[in-house]
Amino acid sequence: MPPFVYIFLGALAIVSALGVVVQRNPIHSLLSLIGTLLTVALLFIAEDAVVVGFLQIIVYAGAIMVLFLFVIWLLNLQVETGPTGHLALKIFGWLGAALLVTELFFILAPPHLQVKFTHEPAGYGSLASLAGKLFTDYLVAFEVTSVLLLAAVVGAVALARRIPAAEEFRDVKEPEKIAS
Amino acid sequence: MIPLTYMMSLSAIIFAIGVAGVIIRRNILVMYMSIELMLNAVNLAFVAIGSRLGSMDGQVIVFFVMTVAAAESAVGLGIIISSFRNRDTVHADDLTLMRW
Amino acid sequence: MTIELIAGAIKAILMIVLGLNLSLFLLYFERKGSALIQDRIGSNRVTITGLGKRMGMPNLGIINTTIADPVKMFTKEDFIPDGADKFLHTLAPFLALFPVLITFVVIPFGDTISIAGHHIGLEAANLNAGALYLLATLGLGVYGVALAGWASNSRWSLLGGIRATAQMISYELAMGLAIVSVIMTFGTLNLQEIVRGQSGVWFGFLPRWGIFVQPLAFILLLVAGAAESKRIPFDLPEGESELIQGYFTEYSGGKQAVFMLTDFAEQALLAMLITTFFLGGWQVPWLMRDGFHLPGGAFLAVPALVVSLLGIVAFLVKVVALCIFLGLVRWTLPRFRYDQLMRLGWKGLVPLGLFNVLLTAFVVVATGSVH
Amino acid sequence: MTVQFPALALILLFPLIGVVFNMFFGSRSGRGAVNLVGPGVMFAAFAVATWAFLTLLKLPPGGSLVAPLWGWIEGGPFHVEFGLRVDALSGVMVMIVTGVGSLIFLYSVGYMAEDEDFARFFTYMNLFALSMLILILADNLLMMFVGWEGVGLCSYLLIAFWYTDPQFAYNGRKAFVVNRIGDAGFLLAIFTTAATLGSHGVWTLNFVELHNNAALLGGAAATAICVLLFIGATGKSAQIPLYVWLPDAMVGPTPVSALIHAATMVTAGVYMIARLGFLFTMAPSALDLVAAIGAITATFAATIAIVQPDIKKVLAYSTISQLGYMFLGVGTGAFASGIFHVMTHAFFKGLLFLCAGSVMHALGGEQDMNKMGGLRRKLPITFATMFIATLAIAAIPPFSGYFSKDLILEAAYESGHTWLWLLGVITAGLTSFYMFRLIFMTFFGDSRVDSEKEHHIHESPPVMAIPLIVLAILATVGGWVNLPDGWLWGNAFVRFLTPAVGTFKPIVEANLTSTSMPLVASLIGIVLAYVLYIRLPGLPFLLAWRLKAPYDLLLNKYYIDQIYNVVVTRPLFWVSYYVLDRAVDSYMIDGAAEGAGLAVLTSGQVARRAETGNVQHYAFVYLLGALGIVAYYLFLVTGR
Repeated sequence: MPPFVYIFLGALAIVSALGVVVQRNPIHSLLSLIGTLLTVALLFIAEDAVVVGFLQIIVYAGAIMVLFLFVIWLLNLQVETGPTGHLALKIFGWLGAALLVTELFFILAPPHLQVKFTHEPAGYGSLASLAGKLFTDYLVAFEVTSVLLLAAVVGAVALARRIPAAEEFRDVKEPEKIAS
Repeated sequence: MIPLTYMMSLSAIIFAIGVAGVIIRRNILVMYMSIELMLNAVNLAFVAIGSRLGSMDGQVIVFFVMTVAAAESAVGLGIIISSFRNRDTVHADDLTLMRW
Repeated sequence: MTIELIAGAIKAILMIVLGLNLSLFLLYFERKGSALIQDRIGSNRVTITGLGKRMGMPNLGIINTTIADPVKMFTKEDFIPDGADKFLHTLAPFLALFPVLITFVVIPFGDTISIAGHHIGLEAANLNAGALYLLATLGLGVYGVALAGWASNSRWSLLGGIRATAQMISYELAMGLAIVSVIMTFGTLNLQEIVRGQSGVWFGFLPRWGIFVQPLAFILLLVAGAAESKRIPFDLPEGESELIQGYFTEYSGGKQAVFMLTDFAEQALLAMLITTFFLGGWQVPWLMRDGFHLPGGAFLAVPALVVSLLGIVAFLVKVVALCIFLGLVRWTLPRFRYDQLMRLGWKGLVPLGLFNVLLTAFVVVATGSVH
Repeated sequence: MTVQFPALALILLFPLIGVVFNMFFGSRSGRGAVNLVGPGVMFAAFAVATWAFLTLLKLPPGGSLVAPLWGWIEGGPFHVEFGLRVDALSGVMVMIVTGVGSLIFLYSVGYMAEDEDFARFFTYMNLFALSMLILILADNLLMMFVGWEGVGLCSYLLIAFWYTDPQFAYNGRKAFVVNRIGDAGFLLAIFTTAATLGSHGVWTLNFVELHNNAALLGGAAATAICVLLFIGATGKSAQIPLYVWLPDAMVGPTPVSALIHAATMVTAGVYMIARLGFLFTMAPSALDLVAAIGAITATFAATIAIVQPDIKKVLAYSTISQLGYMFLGVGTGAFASGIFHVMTHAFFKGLLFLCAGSVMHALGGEQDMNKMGGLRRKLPITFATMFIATLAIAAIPPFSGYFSKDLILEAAYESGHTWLWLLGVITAGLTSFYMFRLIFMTFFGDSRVDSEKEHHIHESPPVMAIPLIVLAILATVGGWVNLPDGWLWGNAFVRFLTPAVGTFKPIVEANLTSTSMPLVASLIGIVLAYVLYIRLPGLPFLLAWRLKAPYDLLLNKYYIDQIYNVVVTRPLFWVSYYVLDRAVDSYMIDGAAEGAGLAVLTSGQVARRAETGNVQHYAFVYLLGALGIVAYYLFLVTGR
């Protein structure tokens, strides 16, 4: 794929990622995040990770993000009117992030990245090759993942379920009240 | 194929933006989205390096990361909902019951 | 290279236009077909010159539905409610339509055709991961309606949006499972390959179509697809008696037209999908590359180009027939209740789909081969 | 000759089944099942033991049966197996324990018939049997110690069986604590053995291997080990100075007294010394100590027994006295004679206790002999069997006690311990005196039973009577397995045991005087008892009044308990409370602990300010850490 596509997608990913962080409306943040996910998915496909790219769209953008959407609806979150965070944290957070990027740039400069490049084998990135890995080398992890998902389902239901007894703590806002 | 440095830099930038998002935004949901950003940045790095190594392992890891992210967001959002029910807020700086 | 690119572009545009035209046909069928079924006249007001009436023919309402209605819609005021998110409100209909349109490009509508030494496959994009692409774009369709519901700043819309989102997510699963079993049966993600896999006959007469291999998956895809396209009996999100118009209550004019177009396009897409997966796509029964091999040993030679064209025709015929069938369903069945809808999805279709996948896996492993 | 005999494990398995059954299902399954299982498993074990014993008899002398079960402790070169071994010595012991045990278990069914806690009782009893059999069948010191501790535990549990009475519970504790002192000695002996042998590169505690490598130990180490072992033995076998728990142990149910505190457990010390006889023969001074302590204990306890009014107390002191005999026997190097006395003692002392229990059963728990008398017509079986047992313990031929006691005293005389022999002879006279005093006070003369108990008196049910009769037969004929040289089969028992415990080499020739003296002393004792308690019943009271000081001294057991109280217990309590608790614990240990807590608290007060509860602060610190790590990595890869 021509480099300009990469650059365009990369720019789009960065801009939408920034959008996630800076937008005041959670829904807009979420849409930005979906945008990032889609561009990253396209980058995956460009990098011959076709199956994973489509899975990213199906699972991440198509399912997980809808879950976020539901939660935003459920909590009826509106545009944030006040400050979106503490000023000191904002300053130092951006500074820290900038420092992190700088450091990572230096680390990822090619001379230090000791990767032995090879050519991709035939069928690289196909469903068959992914499944071949999953069901041989990573079989145990794969099976354990199913248990993880089951646990997550049970956990999510248990957490989000409305327990009548918990209602009486609903109005407690101050920690002192609980402590006493 | 585009140089690896480009992909890694992109991954680093997205990751850093995610980090910044977690720290500067007090809305838990946005923090959560920022975490997803970080996960995606790492995924991107995996895929980029994997495709240059000709190894499927990177993609397999991405697959697992996605699965775990699905589980994590289900549970995490459940926590957010139940904490919102109890405290009527999604602001991280209001949820400080565990302080000294 | 260039010629392939150009051909691809042409095919894509062709396919999208085909989808939109099918939508128009469905719009017509929606009006007049329902009238036919419900024993009433239906739209009959607009004619160009009153020609048909003058000639003693009944007014078919073609002008009325295919020209007058869209024109009326696109010329109406484009209203954005107070307090709505203007950007998203405008974006939403296109966000809904876009995934459907780009899905059309992977549908194979004919066999490879040879023109001037160029072999051109009759599908806009011959993706190796076509089925995955399909699932991905279908999964994205949910955002249009969800954002439409949210951005309208209206309770009806929001409720409709929530309903639509939940419904689509739920039925996407069943749909995905149905498609997965088909993929397993044919052993490929490439839709063109899947269609090719359905060539030939069993027992000398029965076409090897997916519907005979995967009857359960066929029913699953039919039902889940109908629910996915939010048609009656699954039109809870826009249930008039409850939610006025559901998620596009606050839309008018062109944007509402786009939403309606999305609905019809989705229906057309569903018809194409079912055709591709279960009805042999462009396959004509008993027609090989060289001609008809009828049951009983009779052979009828047909030129290659005609064979290709016959394939395209067969594809269209199947799609239109399915569209009409779906319309019949739409005008025959009453609407579900929401809990019934969810129960059907999660307790009916998903377990069935899982069972079917399991069964398919067993059969595939047992026979040691795919198909 | 060593023969694999895996069935030995069954001997342990059966009591274990009994434990598990009675513990978990006993109270639910009812009295019938418990009464069946409790003694049943003992009879089963007895059957297996008999089988093993008969197999052993067929082997040439010095043969043994082994059943290595599994490796137990594997620590580098040091290894301990969980293995069972039956040679002549342990064969005899296992026969005694399972045989006499079975009879006492059977007796218990009748004795505990009215107790609510029968399931617990049989749980403990089965557990005791299991522990005792582990002790006996063990093929190494450590496993023996397991059994040793197990029987101590069961002894404690059974003494305090009726724990609702604080005094009973206290007595149980006392037994336990006193036993612990001895156990510490045993444990130290094991450590010393392992360490000393280990320093020579022999890492083992197995008896056979110990025997083969005993020469490596050297005299000093052997003496130390033997003294320590003997401390253990004094605790378990109630010798001076650790005998004080045994008289108090009589508060337990009488079958317990018969089984544990007369027939089996208290002889464990004797068994242990006999088992390790090869060590003791290497340490003559330790052996002399054993003999001396044994003889002194025998006389000492016998004098106390003379005046005790409590029937079980008399028997308790009698037990201590007889154990003294056994130690005298093994202490002179005639291990076989000690074990022989263990066997005959198990028969007649078990019988005596069971008879006492029968009397008490008849009298509704009465133990004071001043409130008995004239019972021989009302309890004919009990009287007859008890009389036989008394003849046996008084060493009247041809009853069993005669042969074993005679053998011990002969060994004492022949080994040159004339003073100890003299003490033994005196004790023989005292023994027959107090035993016939017991018989006369209980069964002869006028009835002094409380009037309301008078008409309740009844002979025990068959389930109790049968063990009495069987034991009476054994008490009569049990000694015949070892007749004096030249008679019939001669000293078959000693010959049988000799390969297992070694031979006894006399240095002084026995003569007619020395062999007849014990018998004479016994007869004098009987006549004296007859005179004092039948002919002149008022004379004992007159004597007690005229000789008040010695009488009180004896009645109060030489005030040993009081002396221990003042010398040992009180100072211990004082030190524990005022020094250890008040000073060391409260100020030093608590101070250190609380000081540490205070330090943590204070620093926590300061440091907790960092815990703002805001996740983002934590996340930021996390980021700083990540930055640091990445920076370090950066430094590593770039290097400059």
